[in-house]
Amino acid sequence: MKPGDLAVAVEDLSFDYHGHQALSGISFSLEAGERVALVGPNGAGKSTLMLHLNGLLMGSGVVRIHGLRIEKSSLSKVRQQVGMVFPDPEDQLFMPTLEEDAAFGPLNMGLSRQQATQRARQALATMGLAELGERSSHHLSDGERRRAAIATVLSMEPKVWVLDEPGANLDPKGRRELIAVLRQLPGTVLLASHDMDMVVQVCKRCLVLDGGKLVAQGLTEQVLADAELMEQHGLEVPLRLANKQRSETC
Amino acid sequence: MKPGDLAVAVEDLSFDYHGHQALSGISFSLEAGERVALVGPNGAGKSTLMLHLNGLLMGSGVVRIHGLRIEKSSLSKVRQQVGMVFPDPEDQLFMPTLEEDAAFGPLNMGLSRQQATQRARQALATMGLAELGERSSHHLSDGERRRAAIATVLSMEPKVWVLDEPGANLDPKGRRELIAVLRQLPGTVLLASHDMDMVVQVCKRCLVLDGGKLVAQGLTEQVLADAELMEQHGLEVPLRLANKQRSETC
Amino acid sequence: MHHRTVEQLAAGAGPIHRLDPRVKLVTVLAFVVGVSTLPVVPLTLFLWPAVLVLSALLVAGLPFLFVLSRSLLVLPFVLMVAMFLPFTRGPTPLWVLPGLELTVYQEGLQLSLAILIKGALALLAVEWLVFTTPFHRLLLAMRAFRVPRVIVVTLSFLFRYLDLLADQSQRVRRARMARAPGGTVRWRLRSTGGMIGRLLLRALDRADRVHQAMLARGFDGEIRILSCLQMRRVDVVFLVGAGAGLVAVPILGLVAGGGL
Amino acid sequence: MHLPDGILSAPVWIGAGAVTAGALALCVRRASRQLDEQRAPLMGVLGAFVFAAQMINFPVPGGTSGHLMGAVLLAVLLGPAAASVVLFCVFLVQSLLFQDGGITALGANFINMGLVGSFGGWAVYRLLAGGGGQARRSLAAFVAAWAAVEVGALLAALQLWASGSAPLMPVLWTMGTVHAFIGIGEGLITVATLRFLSAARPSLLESVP
Repeated sequence: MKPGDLAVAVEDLSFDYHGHQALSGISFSLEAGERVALVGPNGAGKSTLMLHLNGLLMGSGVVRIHGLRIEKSSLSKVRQQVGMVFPDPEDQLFMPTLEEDAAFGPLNMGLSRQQATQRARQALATMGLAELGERSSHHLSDGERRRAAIATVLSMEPKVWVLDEPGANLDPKGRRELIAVLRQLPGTVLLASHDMDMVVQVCKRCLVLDGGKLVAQGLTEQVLADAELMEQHGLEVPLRLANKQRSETC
Repeated sequence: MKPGDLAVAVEDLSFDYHGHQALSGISFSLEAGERVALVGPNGAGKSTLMLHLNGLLMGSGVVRIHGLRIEKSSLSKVRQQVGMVFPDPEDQLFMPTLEEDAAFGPLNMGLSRQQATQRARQALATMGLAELGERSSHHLSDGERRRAAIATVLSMEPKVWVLDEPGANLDPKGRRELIAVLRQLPGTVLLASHDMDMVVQVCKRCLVLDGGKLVAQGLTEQVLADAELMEQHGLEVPLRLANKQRSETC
Repeated sequence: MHHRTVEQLAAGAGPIHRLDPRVKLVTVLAFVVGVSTLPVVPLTLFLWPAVLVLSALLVAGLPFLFVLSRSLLVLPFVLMVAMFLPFTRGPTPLWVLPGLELTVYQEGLQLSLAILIKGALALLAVEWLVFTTPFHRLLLAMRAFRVPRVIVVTLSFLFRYLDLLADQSQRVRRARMARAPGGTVRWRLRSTGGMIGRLLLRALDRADRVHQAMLARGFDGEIRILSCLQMRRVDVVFLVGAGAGLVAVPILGLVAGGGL
Repeated sequence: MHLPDGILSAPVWIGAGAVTAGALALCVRRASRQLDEQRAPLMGVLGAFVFAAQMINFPVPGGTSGHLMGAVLLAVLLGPAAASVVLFCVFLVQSLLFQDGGITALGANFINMGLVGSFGGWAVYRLLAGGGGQARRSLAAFVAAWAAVEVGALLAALQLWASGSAPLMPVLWTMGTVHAFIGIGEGLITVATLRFLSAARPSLLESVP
């Protein structure tokens, strides 16, 4: 397969953080349109890996986004293609109003004010926040804030989505809404989450990271159902899969 | 039953927050040694209710801890008996080292330095942090930090534990360890959590709060299995219970 | 916190709320400068500015009593500083406090009253401004007036993260209170240092994460925004009207100062 | 101790305003160079931190309760120029949104509580701390923070006197005494915070520009 067919291609990526080997020899790829999960215990290096996918960190090795190699000169192009959603939405909503937040990316991409406004409004509307454009983020509920953070990226119309723990601190309703949103994101998706049941519902394929190394990958239903593997890496078999096995044996 | 037999007795508690009725007419009680969950959507008033249980907030109505009514004059006694664990462990760890953090409560209770140090070390050891007493909480993993926050309360040997979302942001392993810790806490426990499966594993009884009102209470397995009730209050039937029903029908 | 009330009021949609923030900012600055430079006597000089600011507050539809009560904030300071004046600035004695051998002088009393009135009027004008203008609109006005970008950007982030950090601070204080029914001074100090220190570390981490989130969306050092200000006819009309009203303030001052 | 509008005479507040404008222009240029635009959020978030830190009270010997003003702390962390810019923004927000301090008095307030603390306090700290150990640095921080508060208060007193709003000796004496106590609180909190930081993240205090 030509590398151009891949949305994300990571080859032998290593990263050293203050003398600590945070990532070592990571290689994997995502096909365009795939939805893939990244799981692993805290401190496994998931966030570090994700920051490499739009050049916020740069280690040794090669990362390509739709064939374009990430390096200093390609950064601004890469960042138009890769949308990052961070664990704490408050970090991502830094402008005075939601509409300004959602327009921040488009304006940096060089769109005109008018185009940016349109993109921002559309993204907010898609996330069910059409009425709240003039609000500041601290008047939102946790679930709204989470969707607003996604809208700020959606407005850039990225081809690749990288989401780091987007489900943290949501109540069951907010979590359900988020899962519905994640299942409908356009493009390629890489999702890091501790919520194994969310992973099962959103991602077909799954990468397991531990100690900075890729220790397993494969179909979510198979990888996460492997009780021994999960135990070994401080994870757990999601109840949804445990159920299934039980129903099958019963 | 005499009120003295109850660990926590709340009678007709209401609280008005800037003209918004945050709690209205709440009454319930916990028997000594009980483990009870408090569930409800974000904004239901769970945290507000919990802050009333050691007098950090005071609304109208009566709250008694082991028969002692919470009022200005009884605050210091109440706070020795009621241990609070807050959602963000960072809020709770503010001393330069973990050992000092764990000794903070005991010293404030008037124990000697020697006694306080002993209590602190014991609490850290119980939480599996014996080796880390000299560290600052900044250098801990999320799971360790969570257990450290619990150790700072454990060292006060409270009779009643009030825990607000202690499972937020933990990875599956940290979550499992936390569940084990929660099941072994000495004394009476009130646990607020969005993690319905954690609730099922820790608490026999359960209170449902929504819009500042107590809308249901009863055995966890019954209350949380009530799909209609859960739906109505933005919650969801935990998979563990859904399983059970399925196995029963199958 | 108080600034949440400010924000709520500022989010209103009355005619004054909709005025161009540049017009409001200039008007208030001119008013405050004018009032601060008015001479002290006669006190009747302050009648006209008082009428101006009170009617502006009425037109804006702000909760009158709340606004007035906020303006009493000047009292403690002025009382503390200006309490000496009536007894020390002469020469015209008004009366002698019986039993204390203290003479109250007319000039001193007038001066302290004038200070009080000036402070209160300026406060009312500032309240009118911030209670009818969302903070980010004020920042747009500052941008338009070429306030250095570092300052505008700093103000913007300051306001954005004020609540968040204030909430954090409140939660830390609560967590301490929950475990600290008593405590020695030394102990309290050590914990205060820890609380503030940790708050600072968290703020620094927050700044790093926000910066990353900005970079991820293509930030290149320039903050681009959608909003732009446009003068409408009503803004010009207001500016002219307010200007005419304000010109009267220094003229009155000159007239009185020159003894005409 | 934020001076309100109306208490300073025109020559005094205009003079102070001019000094502020000049100093600020230099600080802005230096701060923009030091913390290039790439770190735009840092100064704003630290400004918010000053508000949050001021909510944490500490009882001062003498009956009042002090809170951190933070000028010396910020200057030690960011360098005096960037600290001054942050403090100016803090005072501006305090006078606009909290009606604490006047608009015409902004210049005087910034000099008394911002410039004196960030440049003066920082210089005192540097001078006394030298390359010394923990104890010496703590002493230096205490003296710097105390002196910043005291000198700022005396300056305010002089401005009031020059404005004809207060007689010289009583106002010097009152402001001086009250702030000698407040300064103790400021000094103690500054030291306690720096000690915590040097334990928790020593790299912070080594990289001072």
